[in-house]
Amino acid sequence: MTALDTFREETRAWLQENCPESMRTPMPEREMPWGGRNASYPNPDTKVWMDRMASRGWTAPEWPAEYGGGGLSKEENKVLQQELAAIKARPALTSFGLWMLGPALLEFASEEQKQKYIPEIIKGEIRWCQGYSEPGAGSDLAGLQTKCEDKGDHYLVNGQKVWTSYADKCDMIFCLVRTDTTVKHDGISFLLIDMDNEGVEARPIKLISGSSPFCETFLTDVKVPKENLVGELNKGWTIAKRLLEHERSMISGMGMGAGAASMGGMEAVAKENFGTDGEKIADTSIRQAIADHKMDQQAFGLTLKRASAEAKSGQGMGAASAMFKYYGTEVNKRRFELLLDVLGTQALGWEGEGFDSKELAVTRSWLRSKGNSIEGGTSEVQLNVIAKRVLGLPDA
Amino acid sequence: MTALDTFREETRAWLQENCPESMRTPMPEREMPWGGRNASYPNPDTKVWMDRMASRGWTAPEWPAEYGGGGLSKEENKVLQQELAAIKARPALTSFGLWMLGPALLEFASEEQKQKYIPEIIKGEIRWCQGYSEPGAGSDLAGLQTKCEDKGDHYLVNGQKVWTSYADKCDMIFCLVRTDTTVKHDGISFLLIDMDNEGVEARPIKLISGSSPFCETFLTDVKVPKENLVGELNKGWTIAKRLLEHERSMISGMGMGAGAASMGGMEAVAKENFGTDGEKIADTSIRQAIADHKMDQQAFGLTLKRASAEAKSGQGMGAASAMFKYYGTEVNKRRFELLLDVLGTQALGWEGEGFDSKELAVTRSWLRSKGNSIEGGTSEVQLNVIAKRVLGLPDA
Amino acid sequence: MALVLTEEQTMLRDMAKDFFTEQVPVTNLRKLRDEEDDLGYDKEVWAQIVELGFAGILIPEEQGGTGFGPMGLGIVMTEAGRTLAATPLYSTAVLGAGLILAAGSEAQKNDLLPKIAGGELLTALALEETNHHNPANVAMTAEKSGDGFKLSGEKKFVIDGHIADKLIVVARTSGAAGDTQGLSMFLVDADAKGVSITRTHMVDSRNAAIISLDGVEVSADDALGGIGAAYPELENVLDLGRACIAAEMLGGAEAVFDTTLEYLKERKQFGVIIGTFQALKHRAAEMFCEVEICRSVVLEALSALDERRNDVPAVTSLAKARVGEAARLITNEGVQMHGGIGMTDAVDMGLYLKRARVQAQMLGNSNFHRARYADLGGY
Amino acid sequence: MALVLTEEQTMLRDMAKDFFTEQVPVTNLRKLRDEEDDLGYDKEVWAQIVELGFAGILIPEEQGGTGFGPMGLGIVMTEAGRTLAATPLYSTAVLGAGLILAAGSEAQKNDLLPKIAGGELLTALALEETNHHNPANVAMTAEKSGDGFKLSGEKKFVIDGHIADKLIVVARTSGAAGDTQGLSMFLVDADAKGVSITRTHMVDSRNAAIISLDGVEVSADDALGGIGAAYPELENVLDLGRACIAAEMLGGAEAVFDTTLEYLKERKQFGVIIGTFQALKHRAAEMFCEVEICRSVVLEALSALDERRNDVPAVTSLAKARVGEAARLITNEGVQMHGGIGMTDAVDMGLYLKRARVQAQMLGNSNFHRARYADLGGY
Repeated sequence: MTALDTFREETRAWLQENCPESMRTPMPEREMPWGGRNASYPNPDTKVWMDRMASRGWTAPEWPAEYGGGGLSKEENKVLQQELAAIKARPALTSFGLWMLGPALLEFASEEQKQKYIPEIIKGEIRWCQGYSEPGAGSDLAGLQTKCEDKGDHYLVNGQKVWTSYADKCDMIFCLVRTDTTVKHDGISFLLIDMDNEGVEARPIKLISGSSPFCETFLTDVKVPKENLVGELNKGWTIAKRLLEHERSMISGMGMGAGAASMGGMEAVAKENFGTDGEKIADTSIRQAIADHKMDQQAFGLTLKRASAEAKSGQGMGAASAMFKYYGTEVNKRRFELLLDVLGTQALGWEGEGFDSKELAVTRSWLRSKGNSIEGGTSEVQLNVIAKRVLGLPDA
Repeated sequence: MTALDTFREETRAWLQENCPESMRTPMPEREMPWGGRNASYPNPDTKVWMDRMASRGWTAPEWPAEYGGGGLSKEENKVLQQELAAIKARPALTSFGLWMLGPALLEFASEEQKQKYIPEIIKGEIRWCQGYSEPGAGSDLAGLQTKCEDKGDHYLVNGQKVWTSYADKCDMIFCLVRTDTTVKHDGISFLLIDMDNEGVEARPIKLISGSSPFCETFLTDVKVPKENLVGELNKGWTIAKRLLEHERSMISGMGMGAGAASMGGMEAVAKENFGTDGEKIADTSIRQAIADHKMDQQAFGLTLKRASAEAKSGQGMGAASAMFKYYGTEVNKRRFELLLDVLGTQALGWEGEGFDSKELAVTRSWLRSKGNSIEGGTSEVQLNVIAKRVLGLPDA
Repeated sequence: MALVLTEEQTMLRDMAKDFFTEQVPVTNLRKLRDEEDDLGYDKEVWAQIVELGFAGILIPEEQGGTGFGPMGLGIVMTEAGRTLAATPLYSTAVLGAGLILAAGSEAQKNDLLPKIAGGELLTALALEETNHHNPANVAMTAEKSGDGFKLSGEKKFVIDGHIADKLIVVARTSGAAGDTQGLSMFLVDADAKGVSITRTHMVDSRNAAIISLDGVEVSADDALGGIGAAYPELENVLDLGRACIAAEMLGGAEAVFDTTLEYLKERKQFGVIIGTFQALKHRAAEMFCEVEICRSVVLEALSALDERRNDVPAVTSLAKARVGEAARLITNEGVQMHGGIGMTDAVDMGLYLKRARVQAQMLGNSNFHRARYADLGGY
Repeated sequence: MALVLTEEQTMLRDMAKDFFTEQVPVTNLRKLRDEEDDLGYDKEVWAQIVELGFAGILIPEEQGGTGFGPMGLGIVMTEAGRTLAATPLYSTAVLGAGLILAAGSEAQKNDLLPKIAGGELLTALALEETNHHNPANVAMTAEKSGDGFKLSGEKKFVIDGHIADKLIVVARTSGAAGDTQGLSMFLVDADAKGVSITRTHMVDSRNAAIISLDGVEVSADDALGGIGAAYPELENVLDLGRACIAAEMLGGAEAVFDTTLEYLKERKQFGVIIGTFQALKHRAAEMFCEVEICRSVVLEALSALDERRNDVPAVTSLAKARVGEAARLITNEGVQMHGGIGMTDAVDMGLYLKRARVQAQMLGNSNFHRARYADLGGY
């Protein structure tokens, strides 16, 4: 029996004993384990499960044990994930600290900062949000203007962030701020700010699809201790770039499966709405449009698979993330437009009577899909990236 | 009876007497009355008709009588055209001299030049071609490099023109040449060159659709008399702009009716290829694609009509020619792609057995249609023009 | 063919534009929505519309209207569309007045048309029974009962159904769903016994209703037009409705295009105005072409209706389908080109996007009208 | 699933790429065309192809082939497509070898496959009878006559029909045009009595033939596969053919894309490289995405064939339709982005454009395959 087999047996046994039964059921959104100072636990098992996993560092299995991480090897982590999947365990902790900030701190932060923040993240004690975009800095993120002045014993921050997810529920924010106004990329720093500070205010943003986790975050004369700077002064862009790559790959995979799935697929919806001719959807042009779209989806899925196979074999498709972000979000938007055509007036409800929850979800998802080609780098930016980095087309 | 009525009666009588019977029949391409020094007349009536009409100046009805033109008013010319149409008379003279050069000479040339060239054009004695584009100057026409040096008693011209229609059959060419290399638009002059000169060579261009009237024209140490300069030195761009507007409006109307017309229309072709379900084309998706396309065509036709109605009522659509050039040529290209789908393999012949002449014409026209969105200003240039002149979007 | 407005029509347009811009801007719709207004329209605004003569714009002067005809009505709808004005114009001034004019008896005309023109009567057409427009696909029954009829069945997507005083109900006196024969129209009071009305909240913050009729009794006098023979007149008025929705959609598309163009000239990224980016320029130029094309087809459809031409069905299908697709493109581009703020509810792009999709489905989407256009073309 | 080439396959690709680039560049096709070559292919080149083992690439080693399977064949077709190589690969190495392998008796295999691999035998599939691909739509009759059959009818669009030594004729032994039952395949010598072959000159400067059979006598031994039961095996091999044409189209699209991209980096107008214009950049980026998508679907179709998976029909339809549309876009953009010179015969863009449209029609265009994909999806 190999060491890995032993690890698997021990893990299985531990999970069997420690994962509460209710944590092996599908997770409603309100039970998501975001953690944080003000976390509430509608299901107390959520907290139990989080604490038990955190105690072994398994909320961050591959992070170093010295900061409270699991210290597992890649192989061991794979085993852990397989065993978690086998019992359909919910995630013990969902957190921007785990996904985004932690890896950045491990790479760029000082020893003191790591000792302070990493364990908190692993235990889910602090809920983090990210403050990048600004009203005037969307696609051109590096054009950000949130001013950070050196006041001797502290920094003074003034400005506004947008698209800060869950800012109204978070304890701290990791931010890009401008520390030098005479240069662009080289005048940006990476700063950690406590949301309880005076002068920090988060307001939820309503989207065209309804309420959203996004906020506007206003920073007015916010005093920040100087030890909250991560990395060197004016070198924040390096950290930002690392984090953005990660974000882009998260979005391109987003929502690809949603839509008519809950209704048995677009084909089934079309059969119901247009009738059938034998097995076929009676309206041939709708049928062809659906086939055309499903081809795009299958082709895109195959391309994702191919990219991953190529990455494994070391061939690499090159700047593939821009292509996937672009193509994936555009296909997704087309899918919802088509679904609207198929569902007819039943896809046009907003709330209340006359529409079932699946239909209302389609409407909202259709509207939300419009944002996919904007957030995480617009389609236009992705095309620019492909043209420049992949195709080598020159700048003007 | 008004003067115009009298004119109509006289005209009708004169045409009745002077238009040869064979000139009232449809004109085969080889009998087109291009005129010129080396013209041949497979049908001798062509020459008779040309000479008779020229003798009255009616090959150029509205041009001043002092240069041999008809000297007619707009209203009289309208009457003349109606009477010509009534007897289905062929044009007496087809000529770039009439369409393009003549109006430019009347506006920009010296009195001597007018007296020399205008009568020749009206009589069809000289066949003209136009030399604008160069291999390196397509969309950027003003980037032309054909060098014209002042050698004291003559100009010396060196360079190459492309897309000179019928250059291999013409007597003279009107050309844009570079007379100042230190500036762009203000270094261009408008020059008339005899094709019989030493150093002038025209080679026909074969297109993807087969042979074409276009030529490459090489100018090598060509000596040109100084009196052949039209307008001021370095002011040729003004003349060129006037001529180009005219060319653009000619192309956007081009070939819109062609395609499946000879086969009874695309619908009839589709019925033949896909069968019918009652009156309907049996393949619904082809049917919808055809309807979609015919809607585009009808909508475009209505927009042309509206523009002309607005122009008459003085409202004006503004820079409309760019829109029509763009939209018209793109619709035309889509139409041929659709027609190929409908005709299947019968639209894929090149020559010889297995395809009838109508089918072969579709194939060639499909290929030729690809050039419509390039010649006379590419689609990209038209979009630039709309963005700048109509929408007022700023330059970078 | 009148592809250019007359002087009188131009004046009407300017008047309508001023009115909607100043009195019924988009904030009016936002207010109705955010205050969860029970009616979904503003009685004040409607009174002003009546005052301006727009409620009776189709109705001859002798019956209290202004008699501007379909072109005049379309002009007003375009301007209403520019500001997303939520009014009963479509349900009452277009469909209600249109159907009574087309099919009503003299008595019905003399009774009802002055009330519509005077703002005393709101109507709603209860036609659709499935998710997709199909005017012959009516299963609601009108059973002979004494001298009158008993109506039973369910209607959906009845625009302004919950505010109408009178419903115009399409029901079947014979035949089966799908037949064009056997359809009849009845005027039914909204508060008649057996009528139950459920307001639905649509994505465009406008409203529609589900209406069920359970043995509702109507007299023979309540029939609008001949029994069993409603289809031809209904179709004619539906074409009027289609042209008017196309006109309204055009107004929305124009507003989105104008706003987006302004934004392209204003918004800076990477230190430059984003309108200098050639890719956006070309897309803006393409939208411009689409708007121009849409103007032509809408004018043509309205002219055809004005002139009672034979090609009314074909050109209204052309207008509805062509503008529907253009509005889809333009509203999508409007959101995308505005970037992140285009996704927020604070900016109007989303409101136009939502309205455009509802308009696209009203009285037949592009797919329906492409098929109809082909049918009418004999292929 | 093998979406990445193995080392062996990569070597094969490199070998094929070198061969076609160096020995069969586009000038080879131009020469055949301009010299109005009677055969329409170059015997020298074919000899080299045979030498390299490509003619027998599907054929097992024991029968003289190289046994690389569908993936290997597709790889070679892609490279052939890049240079528009006019060879009998498709008619003989794909369809001929494929059909004999799938349906042939041991005797037929042992007789014919070594000849194909050895370059001694060219074949052509005589299937189509109408303007649009439809493998069941066969009216040609095969009437029982003694121990054999008599074939009568007309075939069109028979690729390489006039150079083939043996025709594989699909004829009907029972049923009516449209039935999948009752189809049979026969091996017919091109010079058999009653066969008349008319070469047609296609827009892509390749050739096809119209072939009429007037009571052509064949023996029972000439049947390829079971009498009346040819359809399933035929369809399997047609899927191989579809995947291989998709692969060839992909090669052409890649070549056009590469050439156009180079041109964008080179060509100057208005004093700048036109590849700096953002609108062209975005369109180039979109083409790049299309090429990548096409690579995936072609690899998937070939893998499915290699692995004899159940989803072969669906993924070959996916590949044929998806690459067909991408090739249409890319060849159109190739001409447009080259501007005027793209329209001249002197530049290769037009040759790729023409070839792409012929490939699009071979064994079913996008419309056909979208419908088939939907059928297979059960909707």
